[in-house]
Amino acid sequence: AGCSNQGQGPAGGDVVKIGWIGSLTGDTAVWGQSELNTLELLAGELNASGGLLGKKIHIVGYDTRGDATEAVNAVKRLVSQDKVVAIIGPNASSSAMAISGTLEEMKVPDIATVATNPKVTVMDGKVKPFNFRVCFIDPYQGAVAAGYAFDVLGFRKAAVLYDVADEYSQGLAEFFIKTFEEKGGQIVAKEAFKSGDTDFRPQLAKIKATNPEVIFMPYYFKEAALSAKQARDLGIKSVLMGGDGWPSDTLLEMAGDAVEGSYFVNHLDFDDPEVQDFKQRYNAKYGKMPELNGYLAHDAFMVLVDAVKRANSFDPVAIRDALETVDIEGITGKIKIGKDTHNPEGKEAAIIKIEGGKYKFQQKYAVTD
Amino acid sequence: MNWFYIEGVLILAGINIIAVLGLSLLTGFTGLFSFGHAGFMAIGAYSAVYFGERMGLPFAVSVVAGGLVAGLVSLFIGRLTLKLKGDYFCIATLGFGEAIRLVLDNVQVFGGARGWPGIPLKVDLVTVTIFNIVGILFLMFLINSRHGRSMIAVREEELAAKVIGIDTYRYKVISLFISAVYAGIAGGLLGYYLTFLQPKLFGLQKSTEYTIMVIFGGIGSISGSVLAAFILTVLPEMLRSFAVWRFVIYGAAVIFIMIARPQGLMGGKEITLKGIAGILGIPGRNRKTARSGEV
Amino acid sequence: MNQILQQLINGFSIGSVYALMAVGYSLVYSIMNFSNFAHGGVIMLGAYFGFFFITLFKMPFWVAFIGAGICSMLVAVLVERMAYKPLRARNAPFLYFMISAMGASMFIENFVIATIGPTFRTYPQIFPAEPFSLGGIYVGRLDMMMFLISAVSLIALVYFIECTKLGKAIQATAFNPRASALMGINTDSVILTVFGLGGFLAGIAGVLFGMKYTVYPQIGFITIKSFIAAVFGGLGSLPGAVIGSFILGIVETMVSGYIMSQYRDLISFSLLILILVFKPMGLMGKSVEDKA
Amino acid sequence: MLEIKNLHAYYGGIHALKGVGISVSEGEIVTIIGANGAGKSTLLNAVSGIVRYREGSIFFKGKPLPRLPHLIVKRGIVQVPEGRLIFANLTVKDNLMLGAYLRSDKEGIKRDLEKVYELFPRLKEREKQMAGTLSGGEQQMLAIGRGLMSNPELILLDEPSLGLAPIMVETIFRVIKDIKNLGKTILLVEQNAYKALSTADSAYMLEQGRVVKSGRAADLINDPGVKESYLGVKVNNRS
Amino acid sequence: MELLRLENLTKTFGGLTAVKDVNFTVNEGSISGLIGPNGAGKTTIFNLITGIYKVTRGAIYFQNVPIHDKEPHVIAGMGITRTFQNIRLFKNLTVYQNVLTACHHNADYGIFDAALRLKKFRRQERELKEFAGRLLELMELSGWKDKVANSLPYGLQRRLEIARALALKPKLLLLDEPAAGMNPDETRQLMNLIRRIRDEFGCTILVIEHHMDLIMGICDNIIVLNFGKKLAEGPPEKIQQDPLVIEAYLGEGGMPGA
Ligand SMILES: Nc1ncnc2c1ncn2[C@@H]1O[C@H](COP(=O)(O)OP(=O)(O)OP(=O)(O)O)[C@@H](O)[C@H]1O
Ligand SMILES: Nc1ncnc2c1ncn2[C@@H]1O[C@H](COP(=O)(O)OP(=O)(O)OP(=O)(O)O)[C@@H](O)[C@H]1O
Ligand SMILES: [Mg+2]
Ligand SMILES: [Mg+2]
Repeated sequence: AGCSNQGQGPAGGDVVKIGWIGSLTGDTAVWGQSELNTLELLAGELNASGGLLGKKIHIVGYDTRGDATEAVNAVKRLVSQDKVVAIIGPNASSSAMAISGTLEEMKVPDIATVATNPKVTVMDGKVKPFNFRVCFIDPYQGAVAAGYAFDVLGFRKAAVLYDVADEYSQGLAEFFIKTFEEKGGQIVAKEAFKSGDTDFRPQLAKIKATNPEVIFMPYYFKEAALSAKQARDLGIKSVLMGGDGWPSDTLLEMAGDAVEGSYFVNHLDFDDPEVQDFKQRYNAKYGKMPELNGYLAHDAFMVLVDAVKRANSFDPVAIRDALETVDIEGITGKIKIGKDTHNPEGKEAAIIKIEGGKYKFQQKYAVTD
Repeated sequence: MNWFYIEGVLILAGINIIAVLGLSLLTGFTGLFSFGHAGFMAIGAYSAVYFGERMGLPFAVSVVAGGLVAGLVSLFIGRLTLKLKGDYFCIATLGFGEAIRLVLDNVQVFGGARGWPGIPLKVDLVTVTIFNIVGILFLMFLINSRHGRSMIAVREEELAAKVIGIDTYRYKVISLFISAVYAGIAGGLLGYYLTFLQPKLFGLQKSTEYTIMVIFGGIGSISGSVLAAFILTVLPEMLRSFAVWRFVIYGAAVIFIMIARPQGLMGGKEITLKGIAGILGIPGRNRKTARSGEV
Repeated sequence: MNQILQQLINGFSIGSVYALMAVGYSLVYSIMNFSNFAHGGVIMLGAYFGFFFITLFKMPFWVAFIGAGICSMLVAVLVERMAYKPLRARNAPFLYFMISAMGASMFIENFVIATIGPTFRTYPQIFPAEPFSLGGIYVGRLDMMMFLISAVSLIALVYFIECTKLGKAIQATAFNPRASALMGINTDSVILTVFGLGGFLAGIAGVLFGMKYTVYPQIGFITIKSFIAAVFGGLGSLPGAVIGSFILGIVETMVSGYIMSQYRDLISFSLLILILVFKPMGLMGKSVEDKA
Repeated sequence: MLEIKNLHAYYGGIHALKGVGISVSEGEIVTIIGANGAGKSTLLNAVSGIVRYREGSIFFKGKPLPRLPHLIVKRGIVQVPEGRLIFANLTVKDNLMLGAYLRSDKEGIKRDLEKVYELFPRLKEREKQMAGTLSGGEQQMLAIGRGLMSNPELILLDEPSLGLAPIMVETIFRVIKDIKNLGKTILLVEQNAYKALSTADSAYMLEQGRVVKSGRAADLINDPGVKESYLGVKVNNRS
Repeated sequence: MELLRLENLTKTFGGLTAVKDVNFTVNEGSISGLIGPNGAGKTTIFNLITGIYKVTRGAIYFQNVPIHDKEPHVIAGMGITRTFQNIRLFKNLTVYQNVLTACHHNADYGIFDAALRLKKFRRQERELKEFAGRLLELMELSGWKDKVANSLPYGLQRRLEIARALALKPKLLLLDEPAAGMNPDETRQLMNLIRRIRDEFGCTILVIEHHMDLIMGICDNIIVLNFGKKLAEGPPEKIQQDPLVIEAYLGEGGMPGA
């Protein structure tokens, strides 16, 4: 039953639907809600300024609870019932991988926001025709963190604490260790916890005994804040380092001094004027700051708009073709989609340091290979 | 092209029905509570996909073999835990389910927590329907036999069951085994339908959802379990447009049905052909539904 | 040596968190004989109550603390009225209570997500953050408070249940409401008392938990650990629940600290099952032979 | 003292009491006899508030009786239920003390406890045993003792001799008379009709939810119909 | 012919000795009575014979095979079954289902016979159902066939328990106070029923009762327990006159009219 839509809204009228999936409930709801808010904000702005190819954009967002099974259902509904022309999201790699088959069957493109697992877009060396993304991938991020720690900060002894039940955390930990060891550094401890845990002192006490110079903590800000605080409580003085799960105002609020002097890898420089502009618009509408996912949803939307414009059509397959040649400047950096990877090629990471309770942009950093 | 979406939901409902059927035997008929069935599902799923994709067994064979692996594991688990009573058994299964997930999270050959993508899509509505029919018939026949009655006796009054010569332990083992096989098969089907596996899919939440379905449908009713699995799969889909309110409504609905119909949808009764005929006004026996075990 | 001591302290402090939650949970269990899965939800609400009382209404800490306890008590009572009482009226088996409790827990969690939102919230610093330090070993102030509060509430509860008339009435009601009514016990208000108490404990546990960690809609999930701890100790035994909590806390810590943190839960669960194999009713559970 | 009029009670579709009327005067022993399933227990349960009745009225000391069990106990009516319904998970002593739940006269409670122990020395021996592990007869003693502990004005006994050894049955009926001599009123349901009728002042015979005979116990005991169905044809040779 | 033999049977609960060095035998085809004051240990002996309690000391032989270390269901399989003093029916099942469940022993088809509805299954199942039906008729329960066990009057529940036990076609049937809650008329019917069961099923019966009419009326041999020990044994006439038994059990009033 693979009949695709021909760029017509349900009434054949002036509205074109764009789908979104992600978690509005469950333990990753914070990020999902931020994405949907962003898309609704952008769609509203676009509609106010005349819409896209003369049509109004309507965002249809469905909750997945972060569950891959639900994601498949949601996508099926989006493409067959709501007849969306393209889908943005999800943030979880698992969901993004689970929906590939459906996308291909229905020939509708998807632009993932923060799904960082390499296999989201490329499987067994073959690119998946309808999966795209705007974020860089786990190996890259892990390597950036390891490279920066080794080359720039000059650390030789690192410890890793990660969430064993979380795909993202496991991925980052793996690639950090790989790169760090390849460069000649030493991983003195590798400890794990499990999603939902709130106490990390046993692991930290063990890490403390190995005296690392840096502790890599590739997980989300809630756990990051808690573990940072507990690390300081145990008298650990090592530098802490994280990934793109860290950036959030909540981190600073929760962790306070504990994360002072820490570094993390980010998709963007928060001080960038364009970023500031978006932040303000978001805040004006929702009364709070966007989470990191908001910025990536923003760029996913930009990428989509660009593709539609260049395709000059709402035909999903035409959009897909145009997506393969996107090359724009997003707020998270330059996004040039690679034809063979469907990833934003050569997207630089931003290294941020926490100083004086603020995010301080250090430098753009890229590892070559 | 609504059908595409509906078909997807139906397939999922069918997969859930299989898992719930198994659990229904264990909880509904034998009276044992398990919060670890997602664990059996995970074992079934990973082994099925392993058999199918790494060892090249045909689809149906690998799914059934996956179910059997889950069953074998259940024999081991059962040996340790089936002597436990009530909530103690329940927590032991919970522990088991979580443990399975933890192991899978760590086993990198199967992709660890990052999952196993790229499984070919081999499940369609027809496959699921066939599995369902076989599953329902097997269970119905089993329940309406001396073995099924013995299981019900274990649920009702274990001591009395013993003195009328029922080897209660053995029936608990059998019941757990069969339910694990069902769960395993459901897992295999899920893997081949989602084309993706990840330990997170088989969390505690899934186990509890299935338990809710069994109770919701009514203890000791196969048709109730089927109906409940269907309704509770479809309900969240129908509520999809309520976004964040979806599971508020779902939770309220669960409470509501427990209060309004504490015996569950079917309350130990079964939908029978005779009963349907009665509703349609076709002459015959006047009873609308028949008690289970009486068919 | 230092490290072992530190780990032991860590274990105790994690154990007191579990214990604090387990006491309230186990109270309801020992009385009503079913796992009140809504307990986690009430704990979470307690954490929010305390948070809003302190940040929004600028209440002094102790006022907010007790206030959160009372509000949670009301919530627990409300849950009892809505989700359990109608079942009780029909003498439904415990399974139904459990499912109703799951529904309630789902409702509460998602209601909070839908209304307050999924964001994480942090209590302002109330007690000095620096832990006591004794020759390189660190003991958190909040940890000690939790330890004390769970100890005090345990003793008070055990006294209440074992030594007062109302306590006996509660046990009787749980065993057979109908026979209790024949003794002149107002079973309805007795059960409300139990849930009220459980709710109050959940509320203050929530505040402490929220202060120690953070507040978000899923924190109730951690009560699963106290459920496990209660089984460790023997269901229905309040001291068992507390002891089980400490054992679980220490085992988890020791496994993470000295064996392999990846398999922490695997090892604790295996230990649990091992204990149950030898002591099928947990460490302190009463085993009553089925008298025919 | 107790006035029951035209009582109708149902279990779902089963019409268990079909307009029963009974009156009990103060200081009397009134017995109700009837076959299995006649509705005797249902009647007692209706009085003590466990079974709801749809029609009819119950007056106690001239005032309508409340319908909630605990309020009824407050008014001074206690039931020793069929099947004992002891609290298996509590000790013997706890069970007895729960009988005195509504009382606060410490002295009186102590005195009554002594009295119960005197009546049933076995209970004193087993003070600390879990009630659930008592033998059947011991449980029955406990149930009766527990009822006595509430020091009621009207006591409803549902088959108190069930499962008791003959020698204990003697004791029980002696106790029933003793209770009466304390000025209490007793409504007694018994299968042991001969004993019941010889102990009671007046009697009612229930059949399928209806009162079919009533009168002075001494008269009923000689009634041929009663004799045939409830006293056994074989007249006892040793009594 | 001896069917059951207890040798120095002892059972303690913590410090309490409920049964102490009890010896007696039950002959095949007989109806034996087990009486004694409340708490004498009668039910405990049933629990020991049926394997529900583990024997502390001593031995139990059934057809000269030791059974005191066997599981309850194995013992039941050998042909011993019982009723309970506190009725333990499958409360939520119907009368018919209660009996049918207990019939399982008369069939031996396996799970796959059932799942595939093989011939063996169909034939045996038909036989089971016929047998259950006959049993209900014999016990005069046919009229209650589809009633839920829980809603039966007390007396009928007792009768149903007996019916359920008979479904096993037992060699030895243990009845624990079967006449409790019955009036004299019903008790008399029960006596006839017990005799008929012995004759028609050819089984041996051991009964605990406090209704002396019943015990004295149907028993060939009576064993009296007191404080866990055997106090007396013999035919009804002898027991009735035994001063020890009168003192400990029957009471001055002797046998009341029940
Ligand atoms: N819980 C119940 N549900 C349905 N029917 C019931 C219930 N309890 C009693 N009955 C029915 O109500 C009728 C009266 O029962 P009741 O228990 O009052 O009789 P009884 O005279 O006390 O008998 P017994 O001598 O056996 O104790 C019976 O037909 C019985 O089957
Ligand atoms: N599980 C147990 N734990 C402790 N004591 C027990 C247990 N079971 C029985 N007893 C005690 O053992 C003694 C014998 O009990 P049993 O039930 O055998 O008596 P019985 O002879 O059947 O009396 P009745 O005629 O009253 O039923 C009683 O005093 C009882 O309290
Ligand atoms: Mg009665
Ligand atoms: Mg007995």
